[in-house]
Amino acid sequence: MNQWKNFSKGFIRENAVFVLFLGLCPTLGVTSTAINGLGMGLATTFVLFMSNIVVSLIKSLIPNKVRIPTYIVVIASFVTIVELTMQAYLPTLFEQLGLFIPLIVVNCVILGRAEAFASKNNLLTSAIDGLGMGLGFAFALTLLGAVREILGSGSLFGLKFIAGDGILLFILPPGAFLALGYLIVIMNKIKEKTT
Amino acid sequence: MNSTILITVITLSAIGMAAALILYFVARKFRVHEDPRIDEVEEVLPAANCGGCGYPGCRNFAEALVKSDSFEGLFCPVGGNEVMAKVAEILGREAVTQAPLVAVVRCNGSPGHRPKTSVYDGPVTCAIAHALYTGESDCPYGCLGYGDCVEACTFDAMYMDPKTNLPVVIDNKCTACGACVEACPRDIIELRKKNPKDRKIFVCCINEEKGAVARKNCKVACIGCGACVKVCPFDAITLENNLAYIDAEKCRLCRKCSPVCPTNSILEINFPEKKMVVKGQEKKDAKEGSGKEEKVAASGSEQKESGEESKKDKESNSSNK
Amino acid sequence: MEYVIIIISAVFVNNIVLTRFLGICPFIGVSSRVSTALGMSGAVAFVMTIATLVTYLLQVYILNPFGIAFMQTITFILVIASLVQLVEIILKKVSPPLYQALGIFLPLITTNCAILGVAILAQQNEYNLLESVVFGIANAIGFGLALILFSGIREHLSMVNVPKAMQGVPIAFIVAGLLAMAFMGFAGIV
Amino acid sequence: MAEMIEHTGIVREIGPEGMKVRILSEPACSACHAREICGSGNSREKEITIREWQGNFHPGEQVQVMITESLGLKALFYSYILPFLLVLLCLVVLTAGGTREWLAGILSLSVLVPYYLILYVLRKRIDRVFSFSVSRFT
Amino acid sequence: MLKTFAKGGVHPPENKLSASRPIESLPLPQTVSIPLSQHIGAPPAPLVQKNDQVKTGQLIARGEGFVSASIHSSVTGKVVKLEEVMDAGGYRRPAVTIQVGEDEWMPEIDTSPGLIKEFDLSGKDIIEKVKEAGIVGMGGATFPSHVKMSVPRGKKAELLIINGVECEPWLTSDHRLMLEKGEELLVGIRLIMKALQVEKALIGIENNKPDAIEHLSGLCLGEKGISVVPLKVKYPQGGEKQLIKALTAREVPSGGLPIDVATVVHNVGTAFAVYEAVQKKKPLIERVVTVTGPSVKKPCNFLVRTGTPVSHLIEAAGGLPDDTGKIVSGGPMMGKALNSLQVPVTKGTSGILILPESMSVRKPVLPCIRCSRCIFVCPMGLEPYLLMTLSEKKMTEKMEKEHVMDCIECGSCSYICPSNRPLLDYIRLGKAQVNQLIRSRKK
Amino acid sequence: MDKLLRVSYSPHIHGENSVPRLMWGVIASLVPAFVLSVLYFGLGAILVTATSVLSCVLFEYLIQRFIMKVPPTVNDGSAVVTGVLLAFCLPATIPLWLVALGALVAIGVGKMSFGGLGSNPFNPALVGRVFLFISFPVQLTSWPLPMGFKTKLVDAATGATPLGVIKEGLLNNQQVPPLMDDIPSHMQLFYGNMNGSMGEVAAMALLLGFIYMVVKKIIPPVIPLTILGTVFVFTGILWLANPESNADPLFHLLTGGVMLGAIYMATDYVTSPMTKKGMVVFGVGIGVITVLIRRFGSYPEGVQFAILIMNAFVPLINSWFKPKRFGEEVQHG
Amino acid sequence: MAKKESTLLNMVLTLLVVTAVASTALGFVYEFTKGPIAAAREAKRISAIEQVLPEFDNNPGSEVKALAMDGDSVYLYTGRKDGEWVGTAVQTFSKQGFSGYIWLMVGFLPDGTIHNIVVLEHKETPGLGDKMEQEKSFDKKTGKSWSSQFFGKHPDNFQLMVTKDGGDVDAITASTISSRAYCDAVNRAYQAFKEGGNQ
Ligand SMILES: Cc1cc2nc3c(=O)[nH]c(=O)nc-3n(C[C@H](O)[C@H](O)[C@H](O)COP(=O)(O)O)c2cc1C
Ligand SMILES: Cc1cc2nc3c(=O)[nH]c(=O)nc-3n(C[C@H](O)[C@H](O)[C@H](O)COP(=O)(O)O)c2cc1C
Ligand SMILES: Cc1cc2nc3c(=O)[nH]c(=O)nc-3n(C[C@H](O)[C@H](O)[C@H](O)COP(=O)(O)O)c2cc1C
Ligand SMILES: Cc1cc2nc3c(=O)[nH]c(=O)nc-3n(C[C@H](O)[C@H](O)[C@H](O)CO)c2cc1C
Ligand code: SF4
Ligand code: SF4
Ligand code: SF4
Ligand code: SF4
Ligand code: FES
Repeated sequence: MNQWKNFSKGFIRENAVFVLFLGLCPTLGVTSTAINGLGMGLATTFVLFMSNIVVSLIKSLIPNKVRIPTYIVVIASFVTIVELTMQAYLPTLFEQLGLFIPLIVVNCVILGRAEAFASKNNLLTSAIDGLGMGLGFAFALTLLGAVREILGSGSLFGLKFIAGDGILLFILPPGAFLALGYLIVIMNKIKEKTT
Repeated sequence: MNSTILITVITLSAIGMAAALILYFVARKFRVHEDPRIDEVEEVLPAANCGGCGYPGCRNFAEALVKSDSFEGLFCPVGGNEVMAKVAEILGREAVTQAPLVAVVRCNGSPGHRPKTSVYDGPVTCAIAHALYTGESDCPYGCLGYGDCVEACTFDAMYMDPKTNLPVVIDNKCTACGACVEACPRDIIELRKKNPKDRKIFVCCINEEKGAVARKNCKVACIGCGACVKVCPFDAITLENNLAYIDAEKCRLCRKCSPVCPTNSILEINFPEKKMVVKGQEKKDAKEGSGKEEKVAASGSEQKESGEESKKDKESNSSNK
Repeated sequence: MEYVIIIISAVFVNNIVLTRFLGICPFIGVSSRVSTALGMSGAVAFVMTIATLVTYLLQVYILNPFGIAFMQTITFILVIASLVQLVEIILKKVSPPLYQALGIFLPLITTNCAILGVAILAQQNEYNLLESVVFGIANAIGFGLALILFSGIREHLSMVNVPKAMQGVPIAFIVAGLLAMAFMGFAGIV
Repeated sequence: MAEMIEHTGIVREIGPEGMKVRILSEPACSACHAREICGSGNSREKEITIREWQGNFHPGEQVQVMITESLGLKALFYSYILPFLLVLLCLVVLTAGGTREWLAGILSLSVLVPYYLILYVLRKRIDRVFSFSVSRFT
Repeated sequence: MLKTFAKGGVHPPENKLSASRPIESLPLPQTVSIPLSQHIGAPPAPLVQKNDQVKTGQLIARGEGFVSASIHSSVTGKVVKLEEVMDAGGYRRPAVTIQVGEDEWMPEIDTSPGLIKEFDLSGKDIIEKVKEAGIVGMGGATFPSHVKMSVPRGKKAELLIINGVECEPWLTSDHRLMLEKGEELLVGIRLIMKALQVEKALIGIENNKPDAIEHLSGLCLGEKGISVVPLKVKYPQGGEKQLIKALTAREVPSGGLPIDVATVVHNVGTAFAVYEAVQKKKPLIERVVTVTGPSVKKPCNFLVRTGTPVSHLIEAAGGLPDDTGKIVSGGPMMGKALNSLQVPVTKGTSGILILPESMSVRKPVLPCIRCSRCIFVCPMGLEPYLLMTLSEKKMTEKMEKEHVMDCIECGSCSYICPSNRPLLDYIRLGKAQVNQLIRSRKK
Repeated sequence: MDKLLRVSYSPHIHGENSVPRLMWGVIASLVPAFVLSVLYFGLGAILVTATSVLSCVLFEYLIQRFIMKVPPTVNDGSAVVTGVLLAFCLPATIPLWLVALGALVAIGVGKMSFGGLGSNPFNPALVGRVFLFISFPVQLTSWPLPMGFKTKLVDAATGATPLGVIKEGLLNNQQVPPLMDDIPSHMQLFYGNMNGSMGEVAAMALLLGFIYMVVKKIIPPVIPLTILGTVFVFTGILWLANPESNADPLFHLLTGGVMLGAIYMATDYVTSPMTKKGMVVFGVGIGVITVLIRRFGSYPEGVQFAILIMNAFVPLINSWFKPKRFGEEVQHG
Repeated sequence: MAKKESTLLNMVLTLLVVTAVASTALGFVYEFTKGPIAAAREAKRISAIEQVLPEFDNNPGSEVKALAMDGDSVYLYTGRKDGEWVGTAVQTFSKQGFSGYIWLMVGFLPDGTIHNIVVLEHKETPGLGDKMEQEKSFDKKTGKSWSSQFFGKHPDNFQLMVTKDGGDVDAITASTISSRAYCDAVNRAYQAFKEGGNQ
């Protein structure tokens, strides 16, 4: 497989959020600002990348029937690692993301990739797939975060560019749904145009 | 070793083991091992999820293909033989080929041919107009022209020709899924065998009324005179209920029938102009035919107004030269 | 009173789907059948109760005393995943027709995300055992409420001509957004 | 006519125990790669045994399996709601009675054991209640 | 408070222009085409052949089977064609076309004007005579009347209801009949009562026909068991279920027949036809037809022989107005639009309504705004907006569950809808789909 | 015959009602309220209403024309109604760009995303209004004093609405009876002499509009009556139980958006139930939620949320409360 | 797909190995991050105390006094420089916020004057109530935040109530409720300070 294609598919064509509609809970839950979205996205990317590597490495050693539990353990371990390191070195971000860091475990994207991709492909391909899908996920989260932040508080990555407040609704829960809804429509249009 | 690590290892191993055992049993109980070939088969299916195969989705069809021992009754009309061959390859089986079909509209009652006798003022759907009355002409068999068939086609393979007010099938887009056949309340559309270069000869009428009545209502109606039946060298034409029908299986595209039809209701489509073909054949026929030929061509092109079709016409013409 | 507050808060004010964003996948994917929504919240209530119960015991009597609370995520997910499936195995063994009937009736088996989320939230809120369980139930109800309302609206939408570009997931999100907006009216009620 | 819940399936075999029908996953789910672990899909294969039916079916045929909505709700009640209520009740009673928390927790969980035992004992009767009907796929 | 049915209904402008015009006999046309299927049920086979000479009232097709009706020649003359002619839907149906000659009636028919009150026939004989005369319901449904008079075993009729409601706007044929043939009508009612073995009959008449109410009430004074009940004007009071509800407060159960609540409903025209058939031995070969419309020069009530082409009636009413857009056979709410003037009058034709272009163009359809008006006016308690959508989306089973088959096709919903939605069009389509489904299930 | 006849199914005649006619009827009934609001709030009322209506119509036109690519249907009048009602629940001094934004959300999100007239599950005007309320609480809670044409367009003297005064007081552990002294009398409330959004202040004018619509058979009176009745009864019970911390029921009826909401917003055909039974349930629901929010929630006013929440229930109500079918139960009279 | 046959033994072994490896790794990561996590947690409180008190050189975290008030606890941290009391930081709360608890750290000078206030935690609406956080309402021109009005005031002669209720505090625009809660929390801190803050 063309590795570049393999890597880039996660951004638009097979984007986990906009196209496959996976991992929606964190997508909505943490994207009140772009930086949160990016943080969450990168954390997920890390887990996805690492677990894809590990799964791909050990795939031939795992008896078929304990596949899923093994994957869960692997993924959960990486999640815990992320959790602990974030807590230690990025405490503010950790607080913002809160519940959704442990919930990376159940993010369908990760297990789905492990099961459907890494368990069938070689190390490099799996790693690149993990990286691509993860960064695509991060891209989606950052984009949504950016949109919400720009509309909601008139700033981007914390830099304010309008005086006063934005449209508050967008940083509140309803805004997450609305912004994502319209983003999906726009992304669909883009996808249609490009393919 | 550090005690926390020890406890960690012990607890997690314990929990992990317990969980794993449970999950193991679950796996054994539930996860009927999915045949990986299902995925492969699904890959080659067109993913149109149109239901043309009779299954709710392509994946379900893939499952059915893998699970069943033969291909009997299993055919993807959208992918056609090509796809079925691929599937057969994956499954290591003999492919069944099915002659490719294409939808054909068997009515040529454009306003020029079929006088309008009333104005329909109800909802724009053939189903309702059909239930209400004969439609805007007096032909109770003819196309109503409200495009239920076009609406039903999920492949954009049909459109209503604004000039003739008749639906047109774009041959290379049509997958023979049969949705239009289902949709037409008058059973005008038929799935017919696809011939090379999309050539077709068929009786473009389904009117079963007596000749005089039929003719009064539509100039290009089949009046059941039987001339074509007599002229067909292959016994491909049958006459029933005042209506001729060309059996596509038997028809060899010899084009003898269409010139003899007094109402021009036999259409030839995508054939090169008569002269070319005729050259090597009986000269007499050519001479006779030349009088009617224009008409035939006219009615043919009238139905196939689309640019695509006429382009094709040209192509096949030039290639024949 | 404590319990009433937990319930009202979880159902209306901090609805699990509409403001906490958990269990979005089933919310988006589930059918437009009201009874299915009811069924899902019933099943989720059971699973959540059991899950919060077990994870509570695990956390308070194993993880905390041994000082390995950081193992929360990994142990919880293992326990929850296996519990849910254990219930299924048992059901299938105990009464196959019952199990089969459920199989047709409910599209769900687990909504891991919501169950893990609620189990962790119960810990974060430092609820005691009973409160944790009530919290679980309340969230199941909240989940059901959102789902039922949504199934109704979905049915309505299947009857009107939603623009093609909006159909499916986008419109579901718009509805969820407007629903969440309406639910903001409950702010401060507890 | 009672509300019916329908599901598409394929007849797998017809044997002495009845007709076994494999339930197909929803088209939307079937195309998704994450279905194996996704909570909400019909990821797992399910097989339904039908004991009584009318008409001729043959293996490989596509059918609709149906139960009434009320039967579905009843199944839900026996498999989830009732045990749930039992656990809750037990928990409330025990905590109110001052039992220590961990004990109360474990005891109320263990209520499920006799519950499922009873279900097991009664399975014949339950079997009779839950019957499915099939019809040809239209 | 006047009686009426409980739920729904509309009140379109009445426009009974021809109410004061006495019934005139229409001169015979040159040819008549008598369709062989003028009723619900199987069409009978013709007994005559081409070039046969027939007399007025002669049997030309015998109704075979129970639900069928005989057809008689309405004129004297020569059979010129046994071919299909266009029916009101444009479809060709078998018919007997007769070149009209000197009007010569079958000898046994009593053509004298005198009123014959007395009869001593048994119920069975009456039904037999009704059947022989080819009488079908003249209220529009053209259901063979003898069937309705033969109460099925296990059921009992208690009450005969005579439908003099004529709730359709514009139409006045029943109204005139009640005014001009009141006495004959009452004899007819007595005959039907005898056939049904009931003691009581009610004549329901809407309050916009005070003269008819007064006239018939007067006549009824001497009649035991027959009384006239004035009703509030509300469409579709003439629908038998609504009429029964209005008069007796009984509700015919969903999917049931009037006989399920021990009643039988007949139209006044039917009762009059029964009188003529039994007392005068005259088969059903003519009926009263209203020809009317806003631009019609001379709105009239004609006594017309069956088979007469509609164009002949229109000529007699002053010719086709220039602004004609639509011609309706029957009333504006339930009638059928004609696509040709050559369509013959049949036993069920109660009126010819000529609508100008301005009234006949349907307005553009807007989306349903869920205003509930269709629900409020539906006399059957259905949800037309929902049924239409279901029909559009081909959700046949759901439609069945929503009781689409209960719809009596009164058109109140389409009439009222502010979005001009063609509700009834789609509901009819839906009913056909459901019918198919039911039939396929029986297979 | 040369002229072709028209053919269609029956019925061949049609009643007089049409969507534009109904919509313009609603608008006509809103005239008294508009006149009063101009009297109270001056030029601002005119500007806000005009902006709102124009933006609604414009956005609907643009969206239909350029995004959905369907023939625009702005002349059915529904966008005008949305515009007027959106304006009526805004303060008269609100910046006009906010009005336009609200209109965009009302039409774009609330209506057109679902396919336009008849498809939207939530009341568009309220979607716009709640969107603004949540996004710009400062501007949306700055209520000008009713000073007629003396009302300044910006930086007008503002004050809390009567409901706001009560809520504030209660949160501050004050009691209701003394708070009532700061509030205009019931009679004044009835005339609309109070702080509030421009259309909702004058109960009198709204009732007039209500009567007009009922007489003209534009709406059945069920929904408004049940809402007002429920609010009256529920607040009445609270008041009788504890007059110290609850205002009297009449006060609750006359203040805030209850009148406007009950008469115009809850009656929107598209977003309200289809049967009388359903309407009663809907109305009671709105009444109860309104009072709950007013009394126990953070916001002084709850009608807007109550209506939106009940809008979400409408599809369920519609499938649970069917009209009674003829012949459903055998009736032997 | 991994086509390894499953036997009970290899399954159990696999899982054992996987969990063991995983947990060992986690244990090490935990050990490694334990310190930084604790430090990060502490840092937040310390930095708050540092912000609200004048310079000090002791560890206020070691001199904590907890007072039960209104159903929750208020904590007092004493700050000293060269052994001398320079002020007390009071970790206080209010339940009257627009949405739930508000936690503040209020620094008092020994005489009871408010030195500075930091918001520790709150759930008020972004853009409204959250202006109580200094950085959210910081005005570059004046160099002041909304909470600046409290600094240097003594609660005995500065009415800790919003002006609407007759106090001296100008409420945050459109957030009277949050402002009121803020005052309530500061008030509580002052009560606590009076009760237990004096050395
Ligand atoms: C199959 C069938 C059987 C009927 N049997 C009876 C009957 O036994 N008694 C009766 O009074 N009417 C009977 N009817 C006639 C109906 O009651 C009714 O008059 C007819 O369908 C037309 O009524 P309408 O014009 O109101 O639609 C029957 C109709 C049908 C279709
Ligand atoms: C909507 C509707 C309106 C009707 N209006 C009348 C009417 O005005 N007068 C009438 O005689 N029959 C009317 N009918 C027909 C009656 O339902 C019924 O068929 C008839 O009265 C039975 O009598 P018949 O069999 O003698 O025709 C109407 C039917 C329907 C469905
Ligand atoms: C979405 C939203 C969020 C709000 N958040 C707060 C808040 O955080 N703090 C607050 O005091 N008021 C909040 N409010 C309440 C209003 O601003 C309320 O009108 C105000 O507290 C009282 O008005 P006043 O401060 O101008 O007197 C909020 C209102 C809305 C609509
Ligand atoms: C009685 C009545 C009330 C209406 N109320 C509203 C309303 O509150 N908000 C609104 O946006 N449109 C209202 N409309 C207009 C229209 O129905 C609305 O824009 C639709 O919801 C758009 O689909 C109303 C229309 C009528 C006839
Ligand atoms: S609907 Fe008809 S035209 Fe379209 S693809 Fe199917 S068969 Fe061909
Ligand atoms: S072919 Fe049939 S469906 Fe298509 S337009 Fe003609 S009548 Fe309608
Ligand atoms: S649904 Fe049928 S019965 Fe009801 S109003 Fe419409 S046409 Fe009449
Ligand atoms: S009357 Fe028309 S607009 Fe009103 S609900 Fe019925 S179909 Fe819809
Ligand atoms: S349910 Fe939460 S991510 Fe799927």
